[in-house]
Amino acid sequence: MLQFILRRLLLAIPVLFAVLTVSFFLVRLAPGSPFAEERAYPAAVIAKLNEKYGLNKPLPEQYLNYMNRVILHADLGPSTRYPDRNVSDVIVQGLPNSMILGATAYLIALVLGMGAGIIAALRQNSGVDYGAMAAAVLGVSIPNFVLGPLLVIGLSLSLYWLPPARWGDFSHLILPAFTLSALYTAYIARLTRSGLVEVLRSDYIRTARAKGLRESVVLFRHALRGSILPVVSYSGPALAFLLGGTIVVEKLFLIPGLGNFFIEAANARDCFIVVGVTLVVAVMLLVFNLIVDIIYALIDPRIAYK
Amino acid sequence: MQTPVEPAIDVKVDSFELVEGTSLWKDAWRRLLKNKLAVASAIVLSIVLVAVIIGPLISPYTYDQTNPDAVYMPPSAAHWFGTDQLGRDILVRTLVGGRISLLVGAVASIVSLVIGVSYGAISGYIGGKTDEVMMRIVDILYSLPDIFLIIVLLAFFSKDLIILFAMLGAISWLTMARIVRGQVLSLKNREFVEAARSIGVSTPQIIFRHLVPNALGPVIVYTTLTIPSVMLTEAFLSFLGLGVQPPLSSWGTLVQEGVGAISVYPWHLIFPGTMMAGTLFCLNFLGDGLRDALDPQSRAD
Amino acid sequence: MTNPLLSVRNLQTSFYTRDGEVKAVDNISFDLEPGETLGIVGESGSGKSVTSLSIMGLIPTPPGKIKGGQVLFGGQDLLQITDEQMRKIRGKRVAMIFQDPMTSLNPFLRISRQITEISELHLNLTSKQSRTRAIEMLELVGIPDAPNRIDSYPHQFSGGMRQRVMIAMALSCDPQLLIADEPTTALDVTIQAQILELIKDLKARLGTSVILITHDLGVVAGMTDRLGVMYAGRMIEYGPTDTVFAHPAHPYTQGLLRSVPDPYEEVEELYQIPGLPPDLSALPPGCPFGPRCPEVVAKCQTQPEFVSVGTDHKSACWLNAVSTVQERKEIERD
Amino acid sequence: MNGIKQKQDPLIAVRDLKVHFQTGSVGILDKLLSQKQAKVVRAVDGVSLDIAKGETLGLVGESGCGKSTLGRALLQLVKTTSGSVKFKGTDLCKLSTEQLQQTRRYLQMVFQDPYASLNPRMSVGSIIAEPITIFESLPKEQLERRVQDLMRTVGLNPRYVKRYPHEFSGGQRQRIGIARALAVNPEFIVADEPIAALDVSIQAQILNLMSSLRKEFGLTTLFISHDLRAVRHISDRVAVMYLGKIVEIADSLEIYRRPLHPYTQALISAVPVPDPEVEKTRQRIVLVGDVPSPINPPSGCRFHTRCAYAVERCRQEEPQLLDTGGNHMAACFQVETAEKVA
Amino acid sequence: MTAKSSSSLFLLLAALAVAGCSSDGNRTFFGRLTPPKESVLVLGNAAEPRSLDPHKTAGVPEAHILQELQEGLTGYDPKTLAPIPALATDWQSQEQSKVWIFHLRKGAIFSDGKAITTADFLYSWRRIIDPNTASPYASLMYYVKNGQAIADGKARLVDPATQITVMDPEDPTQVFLTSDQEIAQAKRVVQLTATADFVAAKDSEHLGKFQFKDRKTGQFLSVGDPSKDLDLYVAKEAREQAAQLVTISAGKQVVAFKPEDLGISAIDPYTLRVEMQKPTAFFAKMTPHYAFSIVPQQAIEKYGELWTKPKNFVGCGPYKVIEVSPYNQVVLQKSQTYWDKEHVHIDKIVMLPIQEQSQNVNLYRAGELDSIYSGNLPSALIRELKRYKDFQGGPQFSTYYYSLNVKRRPFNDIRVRRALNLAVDKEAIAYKYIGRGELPATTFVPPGIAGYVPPLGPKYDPEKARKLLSEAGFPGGKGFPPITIYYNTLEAHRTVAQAVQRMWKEQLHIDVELQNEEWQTFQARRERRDFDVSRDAWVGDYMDPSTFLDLLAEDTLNNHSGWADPKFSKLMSQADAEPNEQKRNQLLKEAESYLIDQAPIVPVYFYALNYLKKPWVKGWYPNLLDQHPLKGVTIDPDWNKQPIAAKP
Repeated sequence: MLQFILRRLLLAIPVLFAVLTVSFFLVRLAPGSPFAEERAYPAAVIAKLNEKYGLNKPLPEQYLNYMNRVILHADLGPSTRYPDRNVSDVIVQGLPNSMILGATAYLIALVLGMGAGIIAALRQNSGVDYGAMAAAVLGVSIPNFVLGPLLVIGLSLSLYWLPPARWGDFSHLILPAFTLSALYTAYIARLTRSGLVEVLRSDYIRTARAKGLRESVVLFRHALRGSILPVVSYSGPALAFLLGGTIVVEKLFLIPGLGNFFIEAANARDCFIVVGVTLVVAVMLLVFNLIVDIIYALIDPRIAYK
Repeated sequence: MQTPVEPAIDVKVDSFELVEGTSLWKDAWRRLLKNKLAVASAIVLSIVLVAVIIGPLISPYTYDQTNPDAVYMPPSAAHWFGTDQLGRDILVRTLVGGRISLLVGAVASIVSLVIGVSYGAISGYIGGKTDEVMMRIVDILYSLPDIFLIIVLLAFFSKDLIILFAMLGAISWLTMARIVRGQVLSLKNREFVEAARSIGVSTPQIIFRHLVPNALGPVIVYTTLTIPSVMLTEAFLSFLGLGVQPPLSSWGTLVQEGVGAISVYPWHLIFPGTMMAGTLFCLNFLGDGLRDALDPQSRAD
Repeated sequence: MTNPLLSVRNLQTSFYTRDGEVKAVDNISFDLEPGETLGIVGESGSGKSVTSLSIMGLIPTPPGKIKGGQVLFGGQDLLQITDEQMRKIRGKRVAMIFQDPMTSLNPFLRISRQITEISELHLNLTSKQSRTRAIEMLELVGIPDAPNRIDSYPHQFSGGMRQRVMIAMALSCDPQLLIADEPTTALDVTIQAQILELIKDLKARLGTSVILITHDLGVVAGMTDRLGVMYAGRMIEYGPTDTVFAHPAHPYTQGLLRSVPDPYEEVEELYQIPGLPPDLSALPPGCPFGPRCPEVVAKCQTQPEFVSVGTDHKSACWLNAVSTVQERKEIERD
Repeated sequence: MNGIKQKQDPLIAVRDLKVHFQTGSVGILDKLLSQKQAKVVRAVDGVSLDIAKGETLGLVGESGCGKSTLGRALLQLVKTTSGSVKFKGTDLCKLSTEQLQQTRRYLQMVFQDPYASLNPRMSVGSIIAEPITIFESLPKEQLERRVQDLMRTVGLNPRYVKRYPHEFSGGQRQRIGIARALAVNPEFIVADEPIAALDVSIQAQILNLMSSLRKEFGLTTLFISHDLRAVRHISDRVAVMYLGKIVEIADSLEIYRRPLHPYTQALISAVPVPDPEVEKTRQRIVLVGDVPSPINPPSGCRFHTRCAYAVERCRQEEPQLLDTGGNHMAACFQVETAEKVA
Repeated sequence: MTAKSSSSLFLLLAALAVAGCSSDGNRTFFGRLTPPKESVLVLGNAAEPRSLDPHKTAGVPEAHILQELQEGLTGYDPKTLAPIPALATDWQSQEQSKVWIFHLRKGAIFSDGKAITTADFLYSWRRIIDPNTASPYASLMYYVKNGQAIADGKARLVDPATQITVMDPEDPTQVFLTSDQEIAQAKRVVQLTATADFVAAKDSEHLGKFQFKDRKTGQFLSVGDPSKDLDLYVAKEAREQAAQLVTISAGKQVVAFKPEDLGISAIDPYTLRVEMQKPTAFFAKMTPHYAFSIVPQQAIEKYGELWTKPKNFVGCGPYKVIEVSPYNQVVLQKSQTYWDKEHVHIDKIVMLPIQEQSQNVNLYRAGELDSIYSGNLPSALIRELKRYKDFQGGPQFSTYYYSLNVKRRPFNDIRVRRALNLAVDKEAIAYKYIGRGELPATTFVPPGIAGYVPPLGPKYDPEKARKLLSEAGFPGGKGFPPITIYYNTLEAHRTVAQAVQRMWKEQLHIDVELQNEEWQTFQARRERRDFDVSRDAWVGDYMDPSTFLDLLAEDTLNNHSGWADPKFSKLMSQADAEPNEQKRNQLLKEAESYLIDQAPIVPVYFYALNYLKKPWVKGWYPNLLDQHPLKGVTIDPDWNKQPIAAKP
């Protein structure tokens, strides 16, 4: 197992390297300058700024310098837009918030989605099943930039139960987490349902029933493990995207997360931030996929990583 | 006592009329027709399709016809869906928006289909190191943020609508490729593929004649799910201001415009929103129906 | 005659599919005495597995439904009792092992967990006691090094070993009846021999009654006291094993026995039953075997009765009812 | 009869054929991380045999013994590790891809699972026509007639040429598979467990079909099965395989009447006989344990771990396949000594 | 979530959405009315502040924060925006506004206790003009002598023997501005002239420019610098100028302008003398701008870029920063060292970087915001919000216009430009479509400057527009090339663009496409001048027409239309030199009138203030620059117990 993890981590290096390279060139080749402003800077100022951030050099040299800095000095570079910030600051400030939001949303999605999926699977083809699955489809059909404002209007502006935006205490977490979780709840519900339906049809569940076990034992001890495997594998990328900052919800609820940092950086061609945040997302993707594989192995003893 | 070769089909018919077989596709079609929800969804979708094609032609308004004296009018006999901030008819804008959104869905899913299916099938069938490298590339692309790719791609290429749509497809083929690869991996060891190899069928023929048609079930289902997701991505791009250009509208742009003023001019959101959500709803149900129809084991009962 | 342990009377189980009702089990009856082994033989789709699942109350509902009949077990009709009562019988008094030991064991749980949960449930043993019992059981079914291997997962066992585990599980509460549904079909010949010997041995030691379901006439030949042959959801022949093999009454049974190649004799051509097994959703009227029967007569258009053809030997064929040429001509004319 | 066959050049001549698979690719990374070696599955580990023209050779053994791999190796559907497979004197292992492609028309295969071996999206007609279109360019009409003829030959009603595999039963599908194999008039057919997945009442139909086709077309066949009775019935000679090696090979009646290798004896003894009288009286040889893994096959005689007669020599040395006369070969020291004594 | 609960929730929301607004009943105030318990004011600021260094940023949201953190010579009067004493107690102009003298307040200190003297102004003003600082607002310092030369990195030629400047870039008699690099280039030009022909460039991108072509080889030669512009000389005179430069520079020293050359000096620690580049009558009006405020030299030298972090921060304004939480909030706390702290009433200010305009309304309605700066309300809601007492309107010193690219056909034709201008119904846009209180604009400079009477602009006249267009050769729009309006992504821009598109289409029958782009791409396009019509806007920096008109005086980067007219430039420099306020205004009016007539731009509307303010916020007045110095603002918890006569 340890070797497997080590192997995966080593394999991640070229992927991350490629992500860095591709995103660096993309952001540097994209039209627009990091220093374009409503009131244009004089050419001399632009030249100074380019020099300051090393952007006046030929692109390959910029790239080599950047990689040099990242690899040898573990320095992801400065922000070209915020003179007193660098990429590490941005990640340190934004990532925890995004992770709190994403983790909450994921937990909501997991609890609601699996709950709905289990109930739907147990009452297959009943009204409850159809209802839950219709709700799941609704969750997939409503864009979160519509769902968010609707929740805000209902729960914060008419009932004044929850704050409509901002970040701080737990009350600020609820609406955005729910908005964010809708899509994932829907997917998890569908995955759980179809997984469980399939497992409930399997031979070993018949064996468990033939033993005279209670339905609850059949469900929780025997059926659930196998049926959550699709949820587990879905959770890898889902968690990476949820925890890596979600642009729409962070914008909608004024949450100081990585998504907000990222979209502004992308728009402002704040190149090092864009590359840095992309790297974070890529790392999360790799890490969560690895974790998922490990959990997979823990759930399914047939998978032995050597 | 018995002939060594007994006709196995004991239907004694003298005439030699060919019996038309029912291919799995026809079979699936028959099963689909039995699925009420899917059929209802298909009917609603066809109505929507006809409406968006014909509606704007017979409407008394055009989608870009402004009227300073009819700004933000609630629904009325003159404007069934009300008007927007420029006094334009929301009904005709919703229909025109439907054209765009459905077109986005169609073009993008075709692009993602073509790229994803070929890529996945090739990667899965060839396997080994090639597969490893091809999938690593998918991993890398997977970790690059979509919006950023779109901004860059839009900047490099022209802003033609079709190109934008194609681009949406070009960024959503990754999952398709993975699905097809998975299918191909499980199919390529099936005996009929081995049989094809044993009779000397060439590799491209095996991929596109034997493997791809058999992987099409999940592919079609995933495509019906790609369409909504692409439509939502287009809406998201509109949210960022990168979608279709006004005065043309898409459901995404209309919903996005509408949601800002929901508390004052609810019709601006409710009508296009319902159209959009309803269409996505139907597409999802149709996708589910297709999945059940194409994979009878999944819901045999 | 003693009271039979199990008495199935006119059992009818149907599945409702899109193509209509499928009578998977159509009006079958048989008895099983304590300590006896009953073989049920039939091809795929003949309803033999549905019969056993109906007895166990494990028919998935919907689409399946037990439409009628009685399953008297120790005098109690299993079709009339509550789910909770049934649950207490399953695994404790009636146990079952299935065809495919690969898929019938939960791949996610350790063997220990899967065995101990039965004795914990039905015998109210503590976890320690039930573990001891589980090890005993595993040793009983011939799993070497049982105390160490008990905590393995199913995939760490070979097919034959898994089937042994299934048997150990099934027998851990000393059930009165063991239903073995194709227990050796998925196994290799040498392993099949091991498992059959094991079942034989355990039965002799524990006195359990056994229903052995299989498609292989060879398997039942040495294992069973009585034999039922099923075809298209119906029992078409039933009797003491020796009798059925020696004097098969039904043309289908006759055909099956004849179509097995004899290893010691060189024949140019095997006997073959013509045609295909019937589609249960579109059964021909009358005798379901009619279309394939070499001796089919006009009377076969109506369904033959299940009649006695000898001591304890029944068969469902019009030909069995005739003894004279005259009678035979009559049914041919019909 | 046997004598004549031996004088002829065999149609298929296999010499010391080995097919090894690597399980789990081992890359540079793994080598760095651990000194582990890739595990080698010795599926076929040194097999030599001849198949004469027109002969049917039966190949029996339990699952995992390598019999299917051997069959596929003869058709070059798996990569052979070493050794040679000569078809009419040409070593198939040395052919280029194109040459092999051309040779395929003479070498065909019938598969085990009639449900999995037909492309469910193709009609019966196109399935049967596919090999023909690869090797010949026939006008449409002729092609159709050919397909219909083939269907008739295997006992299928040609009216159903446009039907799809799922509309047929298992036995019928197996007929389709046979028709496909026959389509290009092959000289050699490998039938890999063609009856294993069929209903009991259908197995006899297919066996009869195959033996009649063989007569009609003069086919040479390798008939692979785990069902000793069926194999014996259809074959001229029978080879018994255990863990990648052939342990005994003899004429089909001979092998049942006088099995020499303890494994063959056990195999025959394990087959249940549908006769209660026999079953009740006979003493079964029940082998202990399972078939060992082909990844680390036992030393010496591979059967020694389960053999009741194993002696120390069996653990050390590997017995060679030895002719005991009358075309009966076995690889067992006991046989060897018995022969010597005799 | 089950189907039932989710769909009923959905219905509930839809119902609430409609009902939400009318729940207030009497329609006096909007949303929750609970004054803050503590002395904390929460403000909706439009964006994440880029920097708290006044020399590093030019944004409006930053301005709202910066003006509270650092002080300059003067401050804004909260109502009239007139300069009022801050660190300077009084000031005078001399030599017809060529020189300004400021007397500093004695006793003012930084938050770390250091006394404020003229040295701080010398340091700060030199810092902002230093190209190494790269300050976006350096341009405001161009009015001060040598400002632009320093910022542009220019140099002068000095005779090493006499130390006399022989060539000064600011001397109008000299054609050539110099630097080391330019001299090297000039030398190369002279050298090339001997061996190469000077031929017109072929490729379309450099039409009208010339290139050296080697007489022998026929190759195009580089002047020496790889950047392409230097390969191509605008005109033949360049060669003569180069020769002249080579001659003059022989034996001379090239001395670069340094920040120390900025025209400011300390007469004594409390008297500052500022020498202007040219007479600048309105200089005092500019000084409240935060670009002229001082920065703490001691902190900057100690912490570098990081001096703006709250833990390192040193300021001299009424507030100091105690928390910067990106995309979350900036928290200011009353400074105990501020000279006028008695007039600072609120202990804490929380600024929220709210980019989504609807969040402003939501948070305000939920009672989480006390006031919002102008221009941050979603236009779709303004009609509705106007009905509440919270809504504040009024004119703003800012113009919304479209730039026409005069370097492109057909906009090089004045008749086309005029026609396009006349065919835009500005009243419909301002009153009907936007409707936030904007005033239709027919001229460029927004109304409201004391003493300046803008000229009358042309009225909406589609008839005349069609006539002009057909005179220009496009009768009924026939033959008019398809054109594209570019705008950056924002709802209001989209609305205006669609309205204008429709008007041009309807009235002139010309094909107009719309293209929105995200900001950076859009800005890059405008600077490349790669557009036909581009959305544009300008916010005045100080209360003088020149803050608008200067924009078009020369072909600079901010002059997007590319319109450079000698007559206009001349009128502008005349006005600059005119000390008499009235005569100066007259000249400016003449210039604006000419500008409007030439129509390089299509003015659309003058922005209007639109914001929400809770009734307990006092001392916050609407004004043209949307400047609200927080000194003097109070929170009145008993606002509803008093008669609302105090309402502005």
